[in-house]
Amino acid sequence: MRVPRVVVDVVLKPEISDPQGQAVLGALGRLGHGSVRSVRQGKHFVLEVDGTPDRDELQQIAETLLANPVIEDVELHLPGA
Amino acid sequence: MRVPRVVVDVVLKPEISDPQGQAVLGALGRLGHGSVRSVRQGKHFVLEVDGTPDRDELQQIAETLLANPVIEDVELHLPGA
Amino acid sequence: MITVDTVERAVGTPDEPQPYTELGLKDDEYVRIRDILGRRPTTAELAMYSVMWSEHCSYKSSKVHLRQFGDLPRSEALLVGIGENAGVVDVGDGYAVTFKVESHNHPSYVEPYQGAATGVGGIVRDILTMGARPVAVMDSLRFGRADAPDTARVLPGVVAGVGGYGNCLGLPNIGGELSFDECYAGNPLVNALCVGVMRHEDLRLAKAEGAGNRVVLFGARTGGDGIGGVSVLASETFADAAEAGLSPAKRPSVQVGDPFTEKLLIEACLEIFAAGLVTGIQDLGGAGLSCATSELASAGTGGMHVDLDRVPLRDSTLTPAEILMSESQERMCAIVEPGKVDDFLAVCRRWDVQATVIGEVTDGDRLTVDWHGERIVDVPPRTVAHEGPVYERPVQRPADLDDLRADDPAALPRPTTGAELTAHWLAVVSSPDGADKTWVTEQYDRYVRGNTVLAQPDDAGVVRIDEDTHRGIALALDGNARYARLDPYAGAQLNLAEAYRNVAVSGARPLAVTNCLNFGSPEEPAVMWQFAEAVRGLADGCRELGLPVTGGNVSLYNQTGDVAINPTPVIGVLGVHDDVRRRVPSGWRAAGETVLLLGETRAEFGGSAWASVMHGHLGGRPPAVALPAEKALAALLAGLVGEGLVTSAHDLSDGGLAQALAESALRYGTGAALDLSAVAGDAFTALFSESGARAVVTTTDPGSVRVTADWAGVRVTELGTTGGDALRVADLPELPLAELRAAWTATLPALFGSPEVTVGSVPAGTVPTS
Amino acid sequence: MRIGVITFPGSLDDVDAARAVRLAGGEPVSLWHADDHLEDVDAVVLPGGFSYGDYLRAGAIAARAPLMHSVVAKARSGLPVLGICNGFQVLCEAGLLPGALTRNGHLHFRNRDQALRVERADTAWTGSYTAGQRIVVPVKNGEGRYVAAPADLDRLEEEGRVVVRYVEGNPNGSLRDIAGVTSADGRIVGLMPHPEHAVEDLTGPSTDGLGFFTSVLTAVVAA
Ligand SMILES: Nc1ncnc2c1ncn2[C@@H]1O[C@H](COP(=O)(O)OP(=O)(O)O)[C@@H](O)[C@H]1O
Ligand SMILES: [Mg+2]
Repeated sequence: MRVPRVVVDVVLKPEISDPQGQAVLGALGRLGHGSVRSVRQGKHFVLEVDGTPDRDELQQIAETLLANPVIEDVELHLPGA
Repeated sequence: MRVPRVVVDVVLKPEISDPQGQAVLGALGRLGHGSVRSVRQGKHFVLEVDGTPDRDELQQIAETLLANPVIEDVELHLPGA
Repeated sequence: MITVDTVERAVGTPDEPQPYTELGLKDDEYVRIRDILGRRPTTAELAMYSVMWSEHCSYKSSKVHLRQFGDLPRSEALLVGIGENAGVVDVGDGYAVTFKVESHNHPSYVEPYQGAATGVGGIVRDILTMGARPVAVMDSLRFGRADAPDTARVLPGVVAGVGGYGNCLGLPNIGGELSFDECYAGNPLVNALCVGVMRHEDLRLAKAEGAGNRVVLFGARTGGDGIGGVSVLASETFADAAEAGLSPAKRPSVQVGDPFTEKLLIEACLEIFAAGLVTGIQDLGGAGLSCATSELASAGTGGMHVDLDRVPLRDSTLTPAEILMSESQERMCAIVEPGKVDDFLAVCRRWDVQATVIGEVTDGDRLTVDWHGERIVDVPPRTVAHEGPVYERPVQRPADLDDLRADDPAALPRPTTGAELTAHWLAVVSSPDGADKTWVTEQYDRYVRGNTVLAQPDDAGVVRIDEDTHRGIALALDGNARYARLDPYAGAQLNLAEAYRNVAVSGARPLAVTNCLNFGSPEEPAVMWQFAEAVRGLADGCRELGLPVTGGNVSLYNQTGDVAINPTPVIGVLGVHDDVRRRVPSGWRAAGETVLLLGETRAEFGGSAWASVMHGHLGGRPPAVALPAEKALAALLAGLVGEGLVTSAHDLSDGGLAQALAESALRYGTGAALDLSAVAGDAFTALFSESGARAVVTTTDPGSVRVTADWAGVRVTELGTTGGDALRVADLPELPLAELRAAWTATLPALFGSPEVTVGSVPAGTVPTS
Repeated sequence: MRIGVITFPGSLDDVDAARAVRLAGGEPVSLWHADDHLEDVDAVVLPGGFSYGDYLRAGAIAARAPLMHSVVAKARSGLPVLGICNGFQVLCEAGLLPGALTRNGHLHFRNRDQALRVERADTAWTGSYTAGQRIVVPVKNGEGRYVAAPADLDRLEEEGRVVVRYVEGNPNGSLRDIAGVTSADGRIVGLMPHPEHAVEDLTGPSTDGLGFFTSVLTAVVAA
């Protein structure tokens, strides 16, 4: 049986500055990839869950543990959703 | 006009150990979220590109700059794909 | 459509209601602004006045007290005193040193990693602004109870933030403090110090002179950072924008640090200084552009014009008022002669630092700001920067002080048997305040730049500043808040004395003082009394020790609910080493050396570590302040170290002799056989009293040390001889170093050891990790 | 003997590396990442630090700097190159050395005085040591955990390309306690510990690190 995989992407809130993304953008420019206009860098979590994933529980995990709600937003991707 | 957004997820190859994911898993266990069986942590990039994204160029960016092929795999998500 | 509130509009709409209360201005302050301008302020002007007249920027409650520092006798070493970004002292051979400590308490509670990181970033820019190369940092940290869940949230993030930023800048961390007390539960203290070195001729001041000179903004782009609290302005100005379907981004109250950009800023600035390309320079810290432009103009000839549209933005929805208030990090503002602008910009390009001419110095005495060709600010800059409100706040001795002082620790049960004494010894040494701090310090780079001669766990940080002459500096940072709670006047002096002593035991000559005064609400007369007493104590203490106060920082409103923190004056002392090769460490290296205690031991337990650890007790009187004795001890130590008569020296402070002996033995794993009976009438007093003006030294020539000490009028008590792998104290069970070390090192890892605790407190965007 | 020390944006221990070269008797030459061509130098040191903030991956962006093209080309034909900490990360990212440096197992930056065993005393950078010698130099990193696929690790061991190994405790979880590795020809060496911080009694835990910088002077003469 396949174990359900839940993906959580954590991204900086749009108003928060992102030095990491800036550094990548700068490198892309120097390497000749001028068509990339902006880069934001976040975290990507892949969780394997026993049984049927419980959306509320996962949402809570994502918002309280995986992300820092002061500066980050989360996107939860449940399997088959 | 909306600028096309390209998402690149970078994940550690399965054989590379992931202390960050382990740490999250440990914390989840202690907080009573026993149903989560494994956690892997990767990076999530959101790129805004001028014009139509060029898949080959983006694939190259993803594989040679955003990820280190020695330890990481990439997943490229083009808009509308 | 965005309605911009221009000067013209302000003149035409004198009665338009303005949200000044929400911005923290009092009725009379608002009236004063109207009087100064002869009309109502524009929204942008209101923004500027409100941030610049805040407690944080204007020192309106503390100013009347801080004047005492300026009244201290002028020291020969002092090149620049209070009032500039940081004070500057002459350390000899044409070198000048600038140093300052600053708080970032509240931001570190909200977002520990970023709050602490940007605290380091801010103080480093202050030092850079003086023309100096920053060469080291220190941090003084205070948290709630060590075992409180919230401390487990805040502390790891703060430590990672201090380390993350400082390490990435390439500044060695050479010391600091870590302590815990319930009173900091909702209000941790994060104070960061930076020290910089320059040649005398490199000194730069923050002023704008020479009409026609350009105003250059350089470094990071401006975003909405740090203005979350004043979103009232955004909503106001954007009423129309919202109708038009443009929604302004939410304004974050948290600032995110970018140490990489700051490192580039440092290198670019130093190159710019070396090439003589600036006439004045100012960092952007609290109050951002409002502060930098008004301070530069006010300190100079007075006139400046800025075209705000030229400011490079990260967020195009920012309103002019927000741009003026933004606290985006890693930015600087320079005054550059027109003929040097190209060279200036070229240096910035080389370092990948964005730089933009945003205005110029003008004749006259107005600071004017335009936005899309319309005038939105027209003010006398002095009224914004230097002539803000000043309050003489009421002071009142805290009602509970007499009871607190009457609650003397003499009444507490004491250990009597040897076994009990050893048990208390272990307990004090392994308490969170006494325990090994490696858990924290190993997250900091202490080696970078290759000039660190001493760092934690030694008493002072020592940095070489010249590889040929071996000239160097020593720094210590101390702030015992228990003493200050019992007596803020004496407490400030005791902290001063401790930092002074710490610098002296390294062999350095103490030269100058900085301070960060962390207190509760100034609107509370009892807190204001504590503040006034501490400042008076510090000023009197500095006068007695002959040291200038070169600068510092005041942090008020540190409280949880309506309970203020213990008054916490953190004092930094800078000393100079003519030859750092003579420094001595705090630990014992070799067997067979004589262990001596310098100074008098009296039965003093008020505010002691023993009372706190063993009884959770705070009461009585702090140890007597003995500044003449401190002076004599420091002079003696300088002499002993200079002549190579001692092989180690360690000062006594919290935890008294018990703590000092344990630390000296554990440093290099050398034990000792000791008899403490000549120290005091009883072993308890010998071990746990916290009398000041004391140090433990080791020597191979006790006779000469005795003679020198007698001559200096410092009492010498022989304690025994180094050697072996245990502390063997007469009448006490032997304390094997292995057991002592196990207890001492286990505490912090047991509390914070699991790496999981940092997950979630380290944000995605900003984790430099290598 | 001219030893180049490259400064990337965010390099921090470049002054220290230059000092170590000088104390060893060499002439340090500062090199700038954005230059196209390597000056005439006899060897190159890539110093520690946080190039480009290490925001993407440690060393990733610096490895693509203009000057690195010429470093890679000359290294392939035998120019001695030493990468220290961030420099090691850059060399791995540039493909000059195998494996990768990842986030420390305990997730903290860690600075401590570290005991190492010199496994190979016949590379361009370790000739002044004897094989099996124990030395103490500082480590300080947050992404110092050396990883490679098991087969690659086996091959490195077989070929004797592990130059230094952590002893008396592994500070970051590096596989097989690997602290530094070398290229097949022994001319390129990368290590996480900082020998340039152990060159003076006054400022380091030992002077054990000086050997790296004296070694290359001999190696260049011999070559
Ligand atoms: N506790 C203090 N003791 C002495 N000087 C102080 C103290 N607090 C602030 N100052 C001085 O007041 C001036 C203004 O302080 P501050 O606004 O914090 O400076 P900046 O904005 O440059 O950091 C500085 O010169 C600072 O050194
Ligand atoms: Mg300043």
